[in-house]
Amino acid sequence: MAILVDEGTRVLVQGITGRQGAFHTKLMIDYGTKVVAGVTPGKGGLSIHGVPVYNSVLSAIHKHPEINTSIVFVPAQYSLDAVLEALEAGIEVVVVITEGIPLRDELIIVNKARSMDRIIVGPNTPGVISPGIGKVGIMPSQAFSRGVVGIVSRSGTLTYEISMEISEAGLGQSSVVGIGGDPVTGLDFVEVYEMFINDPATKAVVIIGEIGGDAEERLADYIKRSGVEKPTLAYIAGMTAPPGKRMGHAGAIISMGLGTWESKREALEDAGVMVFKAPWEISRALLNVIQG
Amino acid sequence: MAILVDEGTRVLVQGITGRQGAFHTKLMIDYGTKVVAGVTPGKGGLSIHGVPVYNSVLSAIHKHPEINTSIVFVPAQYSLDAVLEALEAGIEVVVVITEGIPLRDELIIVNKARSMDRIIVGPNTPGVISPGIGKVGIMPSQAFSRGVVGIVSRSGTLTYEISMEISEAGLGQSSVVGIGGDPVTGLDFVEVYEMFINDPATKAVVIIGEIGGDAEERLADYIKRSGVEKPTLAYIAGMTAPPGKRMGHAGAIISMGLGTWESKREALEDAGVMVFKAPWEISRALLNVIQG
Amino acid sequence: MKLYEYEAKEIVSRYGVKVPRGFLATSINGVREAVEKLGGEVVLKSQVLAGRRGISGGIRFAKTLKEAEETSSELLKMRISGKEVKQLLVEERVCVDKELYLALTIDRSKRAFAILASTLGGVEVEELVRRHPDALIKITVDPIVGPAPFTSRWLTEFYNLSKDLEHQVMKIVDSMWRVAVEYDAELVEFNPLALSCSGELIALDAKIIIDDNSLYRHGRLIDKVYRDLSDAEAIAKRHGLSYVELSGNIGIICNGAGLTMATMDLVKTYGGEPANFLDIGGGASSEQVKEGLKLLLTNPRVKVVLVNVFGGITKCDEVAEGLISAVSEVGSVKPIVVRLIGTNDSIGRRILMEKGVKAFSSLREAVAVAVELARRDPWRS
Amino acid sequence: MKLYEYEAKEIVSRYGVKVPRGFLATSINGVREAVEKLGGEVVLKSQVLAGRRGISGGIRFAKTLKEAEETSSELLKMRISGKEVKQLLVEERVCVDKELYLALTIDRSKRAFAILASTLGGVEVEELVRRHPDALIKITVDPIVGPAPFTSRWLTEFYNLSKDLEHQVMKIVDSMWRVAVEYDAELVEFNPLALSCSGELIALDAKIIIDDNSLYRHGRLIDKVYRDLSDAEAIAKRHGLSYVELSGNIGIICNGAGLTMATMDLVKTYGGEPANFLDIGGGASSEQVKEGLKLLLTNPRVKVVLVNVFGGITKCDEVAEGLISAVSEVGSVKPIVVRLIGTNDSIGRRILMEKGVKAFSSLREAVAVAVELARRDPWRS
Repeated sequence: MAILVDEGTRVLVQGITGRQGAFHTKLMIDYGTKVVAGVTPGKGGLSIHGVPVYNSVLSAIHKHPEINTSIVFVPAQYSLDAVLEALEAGIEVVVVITEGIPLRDELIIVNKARSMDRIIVGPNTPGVISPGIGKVGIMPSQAFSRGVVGIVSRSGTLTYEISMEISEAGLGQSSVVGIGGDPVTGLDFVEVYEMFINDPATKAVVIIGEIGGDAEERLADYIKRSGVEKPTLAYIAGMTAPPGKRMGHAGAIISMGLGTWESKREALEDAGVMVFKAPWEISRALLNVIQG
Repeated sequence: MAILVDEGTRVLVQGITGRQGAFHTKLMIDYGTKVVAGVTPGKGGLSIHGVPVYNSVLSAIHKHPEINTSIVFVPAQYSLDAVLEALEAGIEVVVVITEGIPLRDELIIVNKARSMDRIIVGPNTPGVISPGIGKVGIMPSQAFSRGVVGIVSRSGTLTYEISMEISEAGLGQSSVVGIGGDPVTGLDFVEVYEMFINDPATKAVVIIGEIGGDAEERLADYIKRSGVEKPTLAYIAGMTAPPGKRMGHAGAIISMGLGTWESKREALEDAGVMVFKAPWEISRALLNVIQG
Repeated sequence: MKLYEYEAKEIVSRYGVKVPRGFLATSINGVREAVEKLGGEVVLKSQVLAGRRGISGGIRFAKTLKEAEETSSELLKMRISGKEVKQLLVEERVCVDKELYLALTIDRSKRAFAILASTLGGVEVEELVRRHPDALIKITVDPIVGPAPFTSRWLTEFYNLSKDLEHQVMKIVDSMWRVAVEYDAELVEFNPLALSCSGELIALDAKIIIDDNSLYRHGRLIDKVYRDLSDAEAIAKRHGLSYVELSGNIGIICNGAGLTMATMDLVKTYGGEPANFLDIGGGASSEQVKEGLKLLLTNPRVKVVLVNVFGGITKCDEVAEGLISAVSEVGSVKPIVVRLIGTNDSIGRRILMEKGVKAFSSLREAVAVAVELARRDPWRS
Repeated sequence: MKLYEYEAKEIVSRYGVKVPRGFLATSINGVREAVEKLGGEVVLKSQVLAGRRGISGGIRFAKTLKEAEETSSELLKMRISGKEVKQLLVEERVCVDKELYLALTIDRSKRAFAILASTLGGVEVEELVRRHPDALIKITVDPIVGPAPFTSRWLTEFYNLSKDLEHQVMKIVDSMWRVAVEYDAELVEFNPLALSCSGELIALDAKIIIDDNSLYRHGRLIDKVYRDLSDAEAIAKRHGLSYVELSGNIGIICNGAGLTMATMDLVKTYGGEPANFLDIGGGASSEQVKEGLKLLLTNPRVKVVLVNVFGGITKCDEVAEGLISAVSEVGSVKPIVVRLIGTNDSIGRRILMEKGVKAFSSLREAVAVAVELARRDPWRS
């Protein structure tokens, strides 16, 4: 078992002829992901690493009705259109890698997907990997190995860092999901966490949060209210970040006094989540928790 | 048990000082419904049949946090605002009696409520009655009696007609829900039908449809796919309605060749629903079905 | 409310949709002027608010001025679906490569506006939907964004047009959306939308239906509501009654749309023919009832009137009063079969009984009697 | 991107929000002209893109021209949160009855814009949110409708204003929404929004933050992005690097926002003080790495640089190349602690080793060494 990406995942790459799109198409295929088609308007008929390219999601879906997932690499100013197109074509999971999408566009796509009961992962996410099964994303495969820890994160490289430690500790990951670094995201911590709770392959969950917003606080609230009991560990980045400054991610900003590291740590600990101050402490603690 | 209106229902009347609002507030109270507050902007401080009036839903909810349901009598041009206000105030079920709301306004409120996981009944509905428990609507109470038949309908008086027959047959109703006569409605047949399926007090369901749109066809499709087994009977009005003409209800129009009586009858019968040609045949058939 | 073709074309062309050059004419003289201004071959299009104008012979071509005059003189004497042809739209004839169907309308099940397109332009949409569903595509429009750019990519592909037309398609779709939003239209339809021989997309026909419920916010349109109604329909509308004329001889008055339709259907099931749909609505006054009944009593086709009222907000005594005064005002001797039940029904029945009218409480009986009365030979009864 | 108060006021007043009469001045002469035009008492407001202007003494009143001249000469020499005061907004002093807080911003959890209001105007918003949450109200804005009429009813009630101000409130809220939509603002804030003695709602202060990601569609604004950046920030931005200056002495370069923050936090946890946040992003070129490192090497406050790269799309050899060329270009002797892991890390380490730099693979070791190096007395090491 795994979440979001599993054996049935069939992938469409939107923006497949771009530098990033083509590069990661190759890496996804190399990892064993079933990439069945790509789209770049005006480039229909080409083939990228053996994957046929179409002019529209409509014609791609028409030829490959098995597509259920799309990964979006198109530039920020075209992402609104690309995601609306994927949703209209009936695609269930849309992973939006693109960084720098205007907030108003994000609000539109994210709310639309929710009202249609579809899933957007991201925007500004490294994607999703279910080690050994497939990846719909851009993360370096070598940091991951098949295992029992579910990871949900707002970050990219920090996630690879922690995942690698977990891999080296021999535990591995069931699935790793980047919810994205923007202020507004399709999936949030709560929703991915719920998926992990319901996934029997996941024995423990690691939350990788950061300052800004209240996604971690809402997760804490959910854990408290629902009383779920899967071991949950967290690392929150940004303890030393000053207020009012964006720390790389559009969403990583303490504004109006909200979204501080301290507030997140308190909320999570209050909900029974172990919060660690160094990334490498997570894998050790996991070993204790899982192997007793 | 009952659906939508039960012992816990606490009602706010929006537009309580209008002729209709005031009149039906009295009738709802007489029926035993817990009407706790009313709103008419600018009329705060008044009292209508003993119900305190507020200037805004905000102040009504502030004073009466137990409110969970609202009934809207405000004129069509103010309904968009009134419903948005009710939703923003956190009200869970909004019953919109008002007829003649512009379609674009309806699309907005209906989609918004759905994305917030709230319920709109209507617009252009007689409301909901759970006989013996309460009513949030304008239907004449004497046509209903507590019992085992769930009714969901696009019509008003035709529903009273059929309900009365069912009452006279000694079966009575668990709940009766008007989904509304407009082309776009908050709840549709499928959703109310599902509620009845899950309601142990409901032994059989009666569908009262009419020409126009595909709400009945979608219900038929749902029944077929889900394979539910509660006895279901239907009456569809408009067998003799000509195409292209609105028959009283904004939604009752055969357009683009869709929404004919024949198409609805076929779809429902194909899904195993008994479709009758005279309203009075329903109660007789129900007696057979329920009492064997 | 439907707009005339020429009105719809005027609106959409203001929003950037290309339409054929044309002029409205109400007389042969007007047609002559138009033809002279246009030059060359013309199309004469009857302006009536009814479908099937083409099949009914209401749209004709003319190669010469003389032909145009002759044809328009015929057209101006025609009736289409019962409506007199009073106005003609005289248009240049466009050289057409391909005829397409394009509409923006409500998708009820998705609770959203949707673009509906077909490669089979010029075909009645009812036929498209029923017989050629595979030649149709539906694309939902996001209410905040409007038609997103992919919409025109999809349509261009689906229509099998060359990619350089994408921009024209986008412009048309965008215009339709703006018209729908700004006019509260529930339908904006181009059938056919033509690809001209010179590679332009031109709306050869245009149809706009405005949402009646929104008319209060469209001052200039609201006056037009009555213009295409029959006298009876106009009277009904003015009194807040819902009225639709049918072809039978049993007049029907009820309260509530569903009950009215059901009563019509029962009449039919019992072998009768309904003459109309007349819904007095909820809580009707005796005045409204009176006006409603008068409409039916003065309709020469109506032989019997069947009144079916389930009192709720509507009070049966008010209904009875209204019925009595209508009969006395009109002085009619047509039989009236009344079924009254619900709020104040016993008072209502008493009022009627005093005038010698028996009111039924059983719907079934009332219908049976009405149908029976309508069946009797008037010269014998 | 933050706009200056005078820019924000110019925008919102175009959308119908009342602001005090005022003029921008960059010199004492300018102030004099402004005071003469305004007449009477004035407010002198330092135009810097930093909060806490009031507390820092950057906002002053003056009763006479002389006082205004003296005060502005002081202000024009000031620094607020490290920013030079170069411009003053000279405004008429408004007689104020009540000070309110009103903002339009993103509610992340509701994924929507929301109006935020408080009766405690003039208080720092951070304090409002944390200490007086009960004096705050939040109202979601529907993305299609914008602020619905109930919004102004609620605000008027909540502010405890008289009902005849509802119309003014609606107008302000509506303007905020239009500004947010048309300028892609993520914040439009009036703090305080004043009820003047003459019963008008006036925005005494105005703040607008534009969503940086949307700047490509706001041609006129995009040029302003660099104007308030320090030299280092401007260089970073131009090279596509995310850079934030902090007050410590350990320079930090990493790839990825989360990893960069985590590295800062670890430095702090190990007893050091980060000098900056510098994220080279994903797939950085050696050129970008070089420019990033140069920024830190040329910053006199930086004593040690800690480089932490987890190669994925980013290639460790590219990083190593960039590091080497930066050092040779700047000719710096500051110690650089490097941790490289992931894609091509062995090549990267080899490149560094050739120049005598040892790269760690353990993050913990790298942090510990960097902190230790920063702690050493420079005169002794």
